Amino acid sequence: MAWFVFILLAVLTIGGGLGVVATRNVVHAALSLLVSLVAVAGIYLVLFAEFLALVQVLIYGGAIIIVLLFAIMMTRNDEYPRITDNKQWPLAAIAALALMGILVPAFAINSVEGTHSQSASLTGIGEALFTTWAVPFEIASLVLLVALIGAIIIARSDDGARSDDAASPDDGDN
Amino acid sequence: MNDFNQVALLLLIMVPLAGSLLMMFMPGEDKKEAWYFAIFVSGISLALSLIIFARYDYDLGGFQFIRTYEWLPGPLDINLSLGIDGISAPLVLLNGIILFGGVLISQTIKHRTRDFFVLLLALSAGVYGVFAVRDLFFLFFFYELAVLPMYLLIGVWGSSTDFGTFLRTKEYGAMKLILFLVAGSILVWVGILAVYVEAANNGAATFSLQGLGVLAQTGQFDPTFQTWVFPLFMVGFGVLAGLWPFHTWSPDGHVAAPTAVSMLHAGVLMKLGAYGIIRVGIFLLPEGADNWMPVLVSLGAVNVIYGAVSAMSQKDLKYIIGYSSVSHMGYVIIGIATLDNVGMGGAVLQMFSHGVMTGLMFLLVGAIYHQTHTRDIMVLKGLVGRMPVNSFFFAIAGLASLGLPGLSGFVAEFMVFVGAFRTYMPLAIIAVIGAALTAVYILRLLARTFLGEADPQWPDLKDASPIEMSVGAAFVGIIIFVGVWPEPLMRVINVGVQTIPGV
Amino acid sequence: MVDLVWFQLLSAALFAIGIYGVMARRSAVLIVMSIELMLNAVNINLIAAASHMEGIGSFANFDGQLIAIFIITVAAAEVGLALAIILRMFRNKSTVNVDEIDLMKW
Amino acid sequence: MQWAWLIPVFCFAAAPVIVVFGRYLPERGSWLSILAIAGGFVVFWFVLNSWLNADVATMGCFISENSGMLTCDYDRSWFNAGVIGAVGSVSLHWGILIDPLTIVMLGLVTFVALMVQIYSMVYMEGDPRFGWYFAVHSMFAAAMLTLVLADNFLLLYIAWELVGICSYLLIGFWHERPEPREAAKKAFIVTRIGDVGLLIGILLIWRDVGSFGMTDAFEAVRVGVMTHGQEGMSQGVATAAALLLFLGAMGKSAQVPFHVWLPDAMEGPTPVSALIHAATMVVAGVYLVARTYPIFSAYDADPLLIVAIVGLVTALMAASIALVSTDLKRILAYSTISHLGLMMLSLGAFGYTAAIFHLMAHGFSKALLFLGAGSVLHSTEFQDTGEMGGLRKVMPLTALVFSIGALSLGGIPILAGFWSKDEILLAVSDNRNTAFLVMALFTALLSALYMGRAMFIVFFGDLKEKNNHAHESPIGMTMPMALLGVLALGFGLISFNWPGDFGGIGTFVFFGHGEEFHFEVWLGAVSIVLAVGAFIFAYLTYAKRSIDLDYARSRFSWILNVIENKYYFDEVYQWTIDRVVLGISGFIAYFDRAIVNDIIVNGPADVAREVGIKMRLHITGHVYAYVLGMALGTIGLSIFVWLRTV
Repeated sequence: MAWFVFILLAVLTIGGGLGVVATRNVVHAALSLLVSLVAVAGIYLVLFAEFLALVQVLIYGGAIIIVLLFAIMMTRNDEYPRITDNKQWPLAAIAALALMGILVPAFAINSVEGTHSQSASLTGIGEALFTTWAVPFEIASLVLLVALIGAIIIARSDDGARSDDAASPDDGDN
Repeated sequence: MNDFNQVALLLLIMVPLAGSLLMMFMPGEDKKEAWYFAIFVSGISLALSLIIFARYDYDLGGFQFIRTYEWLPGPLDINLSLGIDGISAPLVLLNGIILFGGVLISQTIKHRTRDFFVLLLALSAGVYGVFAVRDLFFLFFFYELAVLPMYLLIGVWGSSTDFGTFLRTKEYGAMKLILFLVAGSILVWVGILAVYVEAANNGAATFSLQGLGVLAQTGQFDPTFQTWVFPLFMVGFGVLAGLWPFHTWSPDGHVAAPTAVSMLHAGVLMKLGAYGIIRVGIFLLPEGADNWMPVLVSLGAVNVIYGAVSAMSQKDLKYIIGYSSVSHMGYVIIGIATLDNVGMGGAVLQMFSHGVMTGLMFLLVGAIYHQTHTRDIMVLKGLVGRMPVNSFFFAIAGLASLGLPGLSGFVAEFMVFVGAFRTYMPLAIIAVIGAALTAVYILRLLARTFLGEADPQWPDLKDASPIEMSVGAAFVGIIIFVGVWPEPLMRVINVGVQTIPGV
Repeated sequence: MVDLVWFQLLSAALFAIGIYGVMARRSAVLIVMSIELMLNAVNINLIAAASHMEGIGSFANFDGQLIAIFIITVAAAEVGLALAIILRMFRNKSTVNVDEIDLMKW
Repeated sequence: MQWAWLIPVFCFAAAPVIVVFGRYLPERGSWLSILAIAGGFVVFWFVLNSWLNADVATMGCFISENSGMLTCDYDRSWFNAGVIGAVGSVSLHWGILIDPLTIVMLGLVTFVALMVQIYSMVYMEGDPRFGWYFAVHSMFAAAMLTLVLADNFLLLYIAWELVGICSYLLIGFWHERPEPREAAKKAFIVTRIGDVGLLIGILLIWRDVGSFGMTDAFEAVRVGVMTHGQEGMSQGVATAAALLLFLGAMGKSAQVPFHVWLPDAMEGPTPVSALIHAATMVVAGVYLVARTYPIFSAYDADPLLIVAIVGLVTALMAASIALVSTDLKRILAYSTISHLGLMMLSLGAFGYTAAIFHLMAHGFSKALLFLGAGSVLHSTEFQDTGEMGGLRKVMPLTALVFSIGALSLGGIPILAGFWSKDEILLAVSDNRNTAFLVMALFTALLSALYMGRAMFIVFFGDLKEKNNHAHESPIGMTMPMALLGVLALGFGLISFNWPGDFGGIGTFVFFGHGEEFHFEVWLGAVSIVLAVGAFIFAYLTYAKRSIDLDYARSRFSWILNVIENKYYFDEVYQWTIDRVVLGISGFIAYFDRAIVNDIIVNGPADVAREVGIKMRLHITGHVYAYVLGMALGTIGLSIFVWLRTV
């Protein structure tokens, strides 16, 4: 039974990933990304990491995809929605395959058989988070804060009133 | 006065260095004040070098005025150990004379005078340092201090000349000079490190020449190591000494340099290279020196002939003198390469006498250029009519450089020939022929530019100014004194040359 | 049970797709998406490894998952910033195509 | 005798004093210079007197085994290179050597210099650089005297160079005009080439003998000869050294290949030519060969054969040119070269005494002739013999004195020239084969011919109207000429062996052993006939114009113009200088600038710049290109690591 679910989810993830990479339409790409991320959450469930799956769906599904869509909306220009690859794509494909060629044998050769995944108790995670991993936890919160402020400053339009007509191409004065 | 001996050498180096640092705080715009202060500082340094030369006890010989200041004891064992012997004493005196003469005649520098003298004094402090220090690290340190100001001195205060077919801007001259000298010093630095490591392997890890000298004497450095490392020093210092294939920077540097810098460059800087070969190359690596001497001697002979012949068809006064110093440095190199105490003594005397001679020539060419603004011998004619004293001094310097007996050039060249005849006869014959060639271009220069009726082109040529006349007279006096009675100088040089291993 | 190897292969595949996406896509937004893919690939690998290892006492297999959590937080921060930069880029050059942004050209 | 070194020191001291204080001294220092040389002349008499009554016992004197003459050597250390006593250290000495050869030369130089300086007091009147002339004149005299006195090769070489530089300054005295400048430069460079040979010879001897002293060198040669080259100087070295020294002598004494500078040196003032190019400097070469005769005559003396040949060729060639040249001073210059050739020939033919005797006789007569030419030039302002004629009516005394000199060098009996030339012919007939003798007689004939020609053209024949304003030269010029005339007349007499202990010049100056004077009757007769015949022929053709030479000129026209162009030596030298020497130096200068400088030096700089330009192309600015680079990098790295681990 687990095999079947795993195969299904794996196919979904790879399909979503290919979708992001191959579609002509930006919004389709965003949606296929959503599909892929949800499939990944499923895989976490197969691995009995329920909390992670929850977090995955919540943050990726909920927040990041939405922000991406906003970004797509704000950067619409004349050639939207048709987007193409740049002239380097064959080389990129070869490089990606080469990388696969390296990773797959690496994993295959020294694979560990006979293990099985067990579930990890939520209390254990919470406890570990606030004892051994307390410092990284604090630093992570700092990172988020910095990212937040940075994003605001960068994205702030200089003269406030002009942000309504973002699409006009001649608005390159700032 | 024994404690004066202790502190003499440190004073010798520190006076010009401190002088140049102090001058930085002086207000820049006043021309005369900077010049007066520079004269004051160089006067003290000349007095110091005279006293040191006088107090050098030639019967005792060896290193005197020894004083060691701890700097980095530890495993590196680098300390500022000062001391001069028979070879460096006359060269210290030479540097004092040329510096004082150079500073005196550079009152014509109008543009940023203060900085000019700051750099000049720093340069001469470096030269004093190289001659007075007995530690490899500090020798290299002062060697760099002596070489680097040249770039700014030529680049800022130099003069570009257009020769029609090719252009020699001062930037080109300065850049080429520095690139050559730094390349040479890199080779030297590699050599120094090699010697240090080899010394470390043999137990006595030290930078001090004295310590390394003991190692060299007792044969601790194995011959193959020496034969590999000696060419590093030979070529590294040879670049500065104007060794044949690496000589092209010197004439170009001369053409672009202002008078005082040319005087110091040809008068003292080129001797640094030759001194380096003796002090570091031959002292530390005697066997290495022996195997490489035939190469050095033949290069020296090429230097002599090549310099003389190419000087013959030059059109610019400074080019002719530049190539003639390349040719005269050839004698020094041959003298060193003979490893024979008469030849080596001749080489050191030639360094001294050539320094004074070329210094005088550049002084006079500077005076001529200052008034006529051209150095092309095709244009200059009949200067004796309006500049009799100047022409007389130039004639003396020219005749000294062509080796007229009774002047210092002859004594030095004769000793080099005597030494060379004993060791490499055929090359000595080539060097003697080179001496004859010198006569051709010197006389061609004298006859063309100085003799003949006064040239209407410059009606108002004034003769040498009182300062130039006094400095010129002093230099001529030295040339004649050393030529007629070289004994006081030779006593000191003989003792110094005696201590060189393998002589 | 599904062996660890398969999860690793899956993450390798996803990672390769992500790399291709970054190198091949012209629009900056898609590049950010591909980066998200790559990060998720890493997460899968981590969590798979964590859950397949026998724990030593109770703390054993949490490290993988905890690191995954931190990766997710960083990824979130990174997306925020990346899109802010893309916005600024769009404002300046009114285009999002990466191959037209070559100000650093020699 | 030890004070002989005072002679040069007087003049050395006078020179700088004149230069510095010339303006304040009376007559701008000329008196000081004359006083100095007069003092030298007086000391010479003391030296002669003290040498005559010196013997082996006196301090520093010994009979030298080589020359057999009593020589006294006084030596003082100059400076030493290398600590005394250390191996390979050399100590260099000043020193003087007095022997008959030196005394004879001292007498000649001091006397002629004195006469010429008095003469030039008047001749150079009103010249702007009057003081400088006398300063260099006394410097020259000092250098020449040091050369004659020197006892070691080093001092000889120093004096040799100083003489060269003084002749450069004197020839180029009127340096406003370009000709004197070029002539001076040519003189110095040609003699300098000879000096190179001399220096190499000296160093060669030093290398073999170990010291610069002449007595040591002669000793080494003598030992070498005795032991057939085992120790002392071997034959090879001796011959090589002799030839190199002869090279130096050829440069100074204007022998064939190096003679081109002497005729051009006539650009200098005439008194200069009288002193330098007649009596003193040019004979320095002959003096050098005479002084180092032991080295020349060691082993089978083949260097002397070369000396003889060179001397003969020079004598013949110069005599022929003198016969056709029109400028009075050029005639005298070529006649000097010819007579120098004769002296070398006589040295080459073991005629040591004859050579020195002829050197003296020629010195006095030629100085006399030059002073005569000077007074002619002084009053008529031109040198070309074509302009002159019948000057004896206007300048009787000069004419008389000039004729004495001409007759003496022509070889007319009772005059000095005859005896010395006769001695040379005697030596040549004894020691060399007859071809030499015939050619020597032919040269004697030619010299009589051109002397007669010069005399008759200038002073006989009809006086041209433009010369009638010419006046006899003042007493200051005629008095020295008269004195020299007396000597030219009476000097021959010292060759006989007079009663008392003086047995003729042969017993005074000799090499090996002195021999009395004996007169070879047939040789004397032949030379008298030749000389008198030549003079009569000259009288007929040039004074009376009865024999015209047009026919002869047309027949031998091509020989004539070869001789007239001085055998094209000047053209050949000029061609080699322009093509070869300047060509090479031009090429090397170009080579130095173009190859060594632009390629070897600037080359790497340009290469570095090119590489720099190519390298920066990979910065394309596109982000994805960099990511590709990174990806490929990681792949490569991992493969590399994987390969190393497997």
